[in-house]
Amino acid sequence: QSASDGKVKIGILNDQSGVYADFGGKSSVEAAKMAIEDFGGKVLDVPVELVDADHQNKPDIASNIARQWYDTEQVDAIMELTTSSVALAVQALSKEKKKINMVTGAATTDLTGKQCSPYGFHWAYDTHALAVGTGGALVKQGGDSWFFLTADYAFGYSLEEQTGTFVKSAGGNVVGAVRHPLATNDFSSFLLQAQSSGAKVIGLANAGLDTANAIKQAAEFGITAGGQNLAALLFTLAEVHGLGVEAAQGLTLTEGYYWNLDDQSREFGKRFFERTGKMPNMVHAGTYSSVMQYLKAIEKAGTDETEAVAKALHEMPVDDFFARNGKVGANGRMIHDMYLLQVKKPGESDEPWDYFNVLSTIPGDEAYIDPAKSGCELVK
Amino acid sequence: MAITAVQTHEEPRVVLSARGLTKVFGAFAAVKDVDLDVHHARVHALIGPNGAGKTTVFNLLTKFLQPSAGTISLLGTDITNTAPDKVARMGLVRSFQISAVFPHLTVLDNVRVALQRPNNLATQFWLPMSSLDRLNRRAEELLAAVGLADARNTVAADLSYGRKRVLEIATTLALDPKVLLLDEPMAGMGQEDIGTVSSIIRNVAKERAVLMVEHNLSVVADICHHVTVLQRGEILAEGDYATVSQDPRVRTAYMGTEEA
Amino acid sequence: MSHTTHTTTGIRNERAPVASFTYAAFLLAGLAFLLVAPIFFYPIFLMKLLCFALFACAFNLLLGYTGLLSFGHATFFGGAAYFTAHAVKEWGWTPELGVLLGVAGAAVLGLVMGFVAIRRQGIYFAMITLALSQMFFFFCLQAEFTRGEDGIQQVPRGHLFGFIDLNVATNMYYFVLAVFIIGLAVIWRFVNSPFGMILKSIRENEARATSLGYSVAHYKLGAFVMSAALAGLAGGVKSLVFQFATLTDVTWQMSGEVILMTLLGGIGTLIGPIFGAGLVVTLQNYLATSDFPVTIITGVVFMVCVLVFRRGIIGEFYASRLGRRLGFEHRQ
Amino acid sequence: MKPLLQVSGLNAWYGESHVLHGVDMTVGEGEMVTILGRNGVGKTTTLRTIMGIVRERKGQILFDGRDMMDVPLHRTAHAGIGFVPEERGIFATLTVEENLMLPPVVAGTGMGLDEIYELFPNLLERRTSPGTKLSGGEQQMLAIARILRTGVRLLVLDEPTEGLAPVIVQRIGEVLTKLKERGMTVLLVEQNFRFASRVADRFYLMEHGQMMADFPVGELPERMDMLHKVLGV
Amino acid sequence: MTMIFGIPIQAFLGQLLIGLINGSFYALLSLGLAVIFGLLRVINFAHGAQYMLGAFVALLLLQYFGINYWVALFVAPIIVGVVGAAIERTMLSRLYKLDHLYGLLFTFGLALTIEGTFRYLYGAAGQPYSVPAALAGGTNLGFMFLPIYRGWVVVISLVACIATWLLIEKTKLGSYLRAATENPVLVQAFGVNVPLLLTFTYGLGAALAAFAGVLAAPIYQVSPLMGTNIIIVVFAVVVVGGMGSIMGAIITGYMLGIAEGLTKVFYPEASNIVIFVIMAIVLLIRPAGLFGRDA
Ligand SMILES: Nc1ncnc2c1ncn2[C@@H]1O[C@H](COP(=O)(O)OP(=O)(O)OP(=O)(O)O)[C@@H](O)[C@H]1O
Ligand SMILES: Nc1ncnc2c1ncn2[C@@H]1O[C@H](COP(=O)(O)OP(=O)(O)OP(=O)(O)O)[C@@H](O)[C@H]1O
Ligand SMILES: [Mg+2]
Ligand SMILES: [Mg+2]
Repeated sequence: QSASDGKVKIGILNDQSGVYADFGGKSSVEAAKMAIEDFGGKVLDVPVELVDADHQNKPDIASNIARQWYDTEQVDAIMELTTSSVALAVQALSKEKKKINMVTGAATTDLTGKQCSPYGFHWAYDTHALAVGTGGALVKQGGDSWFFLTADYAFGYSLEEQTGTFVKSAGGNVVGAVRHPLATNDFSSFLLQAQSSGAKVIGLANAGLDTANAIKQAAEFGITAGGQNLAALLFTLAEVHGLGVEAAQGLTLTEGYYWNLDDQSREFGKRFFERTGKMPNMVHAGTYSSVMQYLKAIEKAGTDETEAVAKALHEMPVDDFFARNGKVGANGRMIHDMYLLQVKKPGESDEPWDYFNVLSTIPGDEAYIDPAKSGCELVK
Repeated sequence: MAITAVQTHEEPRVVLSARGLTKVFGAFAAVKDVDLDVHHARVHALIGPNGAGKTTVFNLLTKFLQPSAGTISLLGTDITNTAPDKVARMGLVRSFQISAVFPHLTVLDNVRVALQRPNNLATQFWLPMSSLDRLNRRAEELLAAVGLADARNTVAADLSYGRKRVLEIATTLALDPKVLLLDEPMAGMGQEDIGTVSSIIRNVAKERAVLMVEHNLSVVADICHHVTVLQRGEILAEGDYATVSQDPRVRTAYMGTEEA
Repeated sequence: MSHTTHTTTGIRNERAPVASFTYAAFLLAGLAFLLVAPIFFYPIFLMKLLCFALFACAFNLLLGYTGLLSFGHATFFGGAAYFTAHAVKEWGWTPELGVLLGVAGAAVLGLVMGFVAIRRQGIYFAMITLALSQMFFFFCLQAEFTRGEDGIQQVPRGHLFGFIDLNVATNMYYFVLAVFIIGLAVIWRFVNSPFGMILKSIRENEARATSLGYSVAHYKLGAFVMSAALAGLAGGVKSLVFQFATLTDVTWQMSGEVILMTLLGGIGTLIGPIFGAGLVVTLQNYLATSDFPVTIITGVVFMVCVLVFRRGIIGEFYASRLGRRLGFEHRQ
Repeated sequence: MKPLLQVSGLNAWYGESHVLHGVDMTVGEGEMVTILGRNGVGKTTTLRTIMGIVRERKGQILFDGRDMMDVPLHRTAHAGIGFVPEERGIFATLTVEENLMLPPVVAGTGMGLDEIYELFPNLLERRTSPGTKLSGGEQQMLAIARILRTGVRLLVLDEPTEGLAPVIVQRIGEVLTKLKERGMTVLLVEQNFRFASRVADRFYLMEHGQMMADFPVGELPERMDMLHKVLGV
Repeated sequence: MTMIFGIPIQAFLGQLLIGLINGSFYALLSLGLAVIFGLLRVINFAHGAQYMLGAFVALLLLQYFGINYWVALFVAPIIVGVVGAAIERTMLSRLYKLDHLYGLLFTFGLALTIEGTFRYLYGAAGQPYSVPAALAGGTNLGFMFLPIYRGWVVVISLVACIATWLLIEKTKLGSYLRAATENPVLVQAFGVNVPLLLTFTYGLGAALAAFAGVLAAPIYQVSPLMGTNIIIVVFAVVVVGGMGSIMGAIITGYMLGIAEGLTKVFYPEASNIVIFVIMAIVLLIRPAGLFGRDA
């Protein structure tokens, strides 16, 4: 038994020049390269090749490239897929073409819910896990009254709604919310409203620059100094680095990986740092992990044929520096532990990129939707 | 003597009239309480010193400006509150003091554009361009009449100033207006063109009313039946050229010592 | 009377017969090429290209022939994509009805946007359309039926007229090609019609056109709605080709792209935008897998085009020695 | 008389169209010269080329002995030439007074503001209103007045009487005569033959981008036949 | 507690003040746009990019040369202004004789290029720039906590706006600038070096944008994308004000900042489109804009 066409080819398709370029971007490609090298460069005695493309956040470009890869370039699997419109589009295509796709860059739970695919896998995080992590776990830490600053679009709503649910089920309450437009420059009006609500936690149900600006201005208006805590629902190491600990101190957030967690994760972090000049976030680490697992699955299946590899991926446990006690649900969701993290105070961090204290670990089964309840039709 | 030069075919009747026409710009009244009657088959001149308000009266009559007070009626219909393009469709067409052609269209196309509306060939986006060819004959007639036949395919921008003015008159005539308003049609024209245009105006006035602003007094004397003199926005004198030109107030305010 | 009147100032011939001949020859060759193209090229890529080419031509109808630079055409393109996708996916409409709904929707949007925007000219017009399309973007971002940043996914292509299966790639291709040709024919007729003539004259001298009795606003609005509807046609079909409709197509960057396509191909030339679209789409595809950052390249292409290459590919060709020998003329 | 402006073999183009075909002319110091000619023969172009506005040109232009061919447009005025264009060029966003004050003064010999207002009382009255809110004639006055302030030595006027009421035309005639008395040199393009014949010392007759004839005002009677033929006067 | 429109008067005043702060940025930016447009008839699409450049130059000056905020406030606009002037001289100036749309398209390309380059070099995530020590902290106004820095922004931008207005409306240079807008050839024939004037103008506009950028740096993240979103809003501001008018641009900037601020309280979902809605309404009622001269 061996690979069908004399090689195994993996495609990394993500945003390399747009707003999410830091979130995953070229560094994700680097992570995938590392995985292939670490695996030995070959599987089933055939070489493993890597291609990558910048989809510029346009689903049609992504879909075009994915088609071309599958149809004419013998690509066997596509990974990363930052931003949900692209991930959903490529997953639908992969399903049609019977090819494997593994998502680390997109957040929507639809990928393993209504729009799930037998060959699609969701690896690093999703909105549910973020909501459970930040919402549920933070209440246990004492943050039991919440006010949301929510980006006024579907992503924001679902974060707010899911987080609110966990806050309540953990015994907290939501005292209010204000919806701000996407790409707002100035948050002061909203922050004043949050301030006067008196909530202990201000939940930032937004992403990217919006979150960063909100955090920065919260510091300026003395909100954090006044005793309220900020909790960002989608924010990663890369962005904390951009914001600086000065402004971000005290912020809580949830990630699926932190480089300074233990020796294993530190080892990868250091190697990654040497190659890219920055420490990995969960998207980078997750991409490494997904590529690695994919190659292992091929080895186990003894072929790169899609059905067999997908079956192996579903069956194999995941245990690497990224995912401890990981397993893959029938809906394609890779279930692993998440971490509730808090940004250190400026004096506390003793080396560069050492930004977080781990507040708690959220077990995978709590963090992710039970596949049976995911709404995915593949789960009986 | 000048008047007898024109043959009138129809009875003169009022086609355009204004009552109490007033226009105030800020605190400055450019036109004050002007009454004006323009007759069919007559050439009516509006003269007066610079800044007297002649162009403003034109703008008011054609509704490019909204009067501050007063009423305007065209062919018995009140047009005081009508939009300018509507007024044009009702048959009141003007030329501009500063020349107005479609610079990148050929001379022929300039005229054809004007012919399209009266011939109901303006909104058809489903017909081919060649459907406009049936306008060619009329367009060429008009061009020939103003002496532009040789420039048929020249782009209007390439014409000299004087010939642009002539072209403008041709396009205006293409609309077959009932009332024609000409703002200094002879300005900047060479002597030979003045002759041509004078006779064109004289001709067209046989079947329509013409109101013109003109500083060239020999032209006024030559082709105008009736003269209104405006000064500081008000009517100073009215009558035929001979009467008006003898009025001492007109002489001091406008004509100076010059004879036509 | 001779065609060629020589004056000292300039000679503008009517288009010589040789031009219409070469034109026809080119057209036939192009058509023949498109008919067999799927054999040589990747069909989905061709379909995308045709959609964008039609979009660019629709845009050029407005810019090239009425001089109105709309910076909000993504609204019609992306809006129609949403309408079509929604009708087909949620209501189970047949593809042709879905596309027609997209066209109608785009026309209505065009009517509304046009009504506000044509009150100003030139650059103001551009800025107003930009602002209004930004409003529409925010609407799409928040509206329930667009599914936010996920987009409407897995849109079924369905059966054309109930019996031609569009899931078959060749069927889909010829459907797109037919739409493209119809769209182009409509544009060509529109431009070369009595109505088109009036549009041209309005662009030249608005006050004069008014004084000739044309209600300038209505003509402009007519052209705007027409252009919007055709852009909608392109957008609706595109949503079937890719089987999704997303926010990308309503962003102002998309409006910028269609301008680039038109500029690159040649503003005011009938087929220029097709080449422009082809180039941009190919470039984006190529850049996706190269190391060059896309925005920089796009920006530089824009600047270079405006500075030295203003007439666009086709415009430059018409103005070149060869082009003139073939009898084309081009006005800047 | 010492020549102030000497033009020889002047050619000029608008893009591909060749408009001036070797214009030769001289304007003496303190002289008033008028160019006559039918529409489109290139009178305006001659003036614009001398000013340096039309830059596709060949030939020689000497002003006060100085070669003007390589002088950039914005230095022409400083050399002492002032221009009143055919289309007047009044600035809409500037008030009448700002319009008046706009051209930089190039020599101390110009008129004062009071003197100008005395000459053109209309302008005084509408001093603070925006330039283009003036009537056509008022604009023409402003365009001439504007240059008188700067103290140029050669005044280049393109059809200054176009669209003016006869009284104003007379007044402009008087102004020009007065200016001449002060030693100002004037180069004029005029369609209004009656006006031109009253003020000018010498005439050039232009046809097809060249100067056809050149004669002083005294020879006017015997030239009338030719003028009639060429100009239709 | 006194209520106004259903919210406490304190909160109302607070939001009003915040609106004013926002308005300061709109005013500065639309002023620069209006200056460039008014005199060059170019819609400077790169205005957002130049705003971003201002912030970045301040940041880089700090990072590489240790130059502080106060110096950067003057040096960064000068640098950006000079760069702008160079671009005008070498490229933009070739476009004046063409349709104005080409200017818009050129600056659009310029904006893409500048933003793309910075995104390529510095990534899309923002970078921090701290508030200068002298302006750190805040005061309690009773109805709200006002960061001192924001107060400073309001004051200094007002000063900059008035100074620019005086320069253009009340000086000889200003009258050259305005005249050159209408008929550059003639102004040049009068003996004014118009090309130089235009270069200066573009530099001035770019410098104003950069000035706003430096002011913004301590408040927002210094990010390559910071200009992209604001520029479209500023376009709308300028349309509302009427482009011909410098003073109109300033006043409208402040007014719309406040309108937006208040919307954030009463109906936050609409706060990003409120300016566009106002624009549409103004256009329907007064097509020339609130202060526009040409209809
Ligand atoms: N839009 C306006 N705003 C303010 N004042 C104006 C406006 N239009 C014209 N005026 C003023 O109204 C007066 C009349 O101007 P108008 O153009 O009607 O004069 P005219 O009789 O046509 O003069 P001319 O023979 O010189 O063309 C002038 O004093 C002019 O300054
Ligand atoms: N900008 C231009 N581009 C091309 N051709 C032009 C341009 N301006 C003038 N011409 C042409 O150059 C020739 C001379 O024009 P010019 O304006 O000098 O004539 P003129 O003698 O002043 O006529 P008029 O008495 O009508 O003002 C004309 O044939 C005219 O069509
Ligand atoms: Mg007038
Ligand atoms: Mg002339």
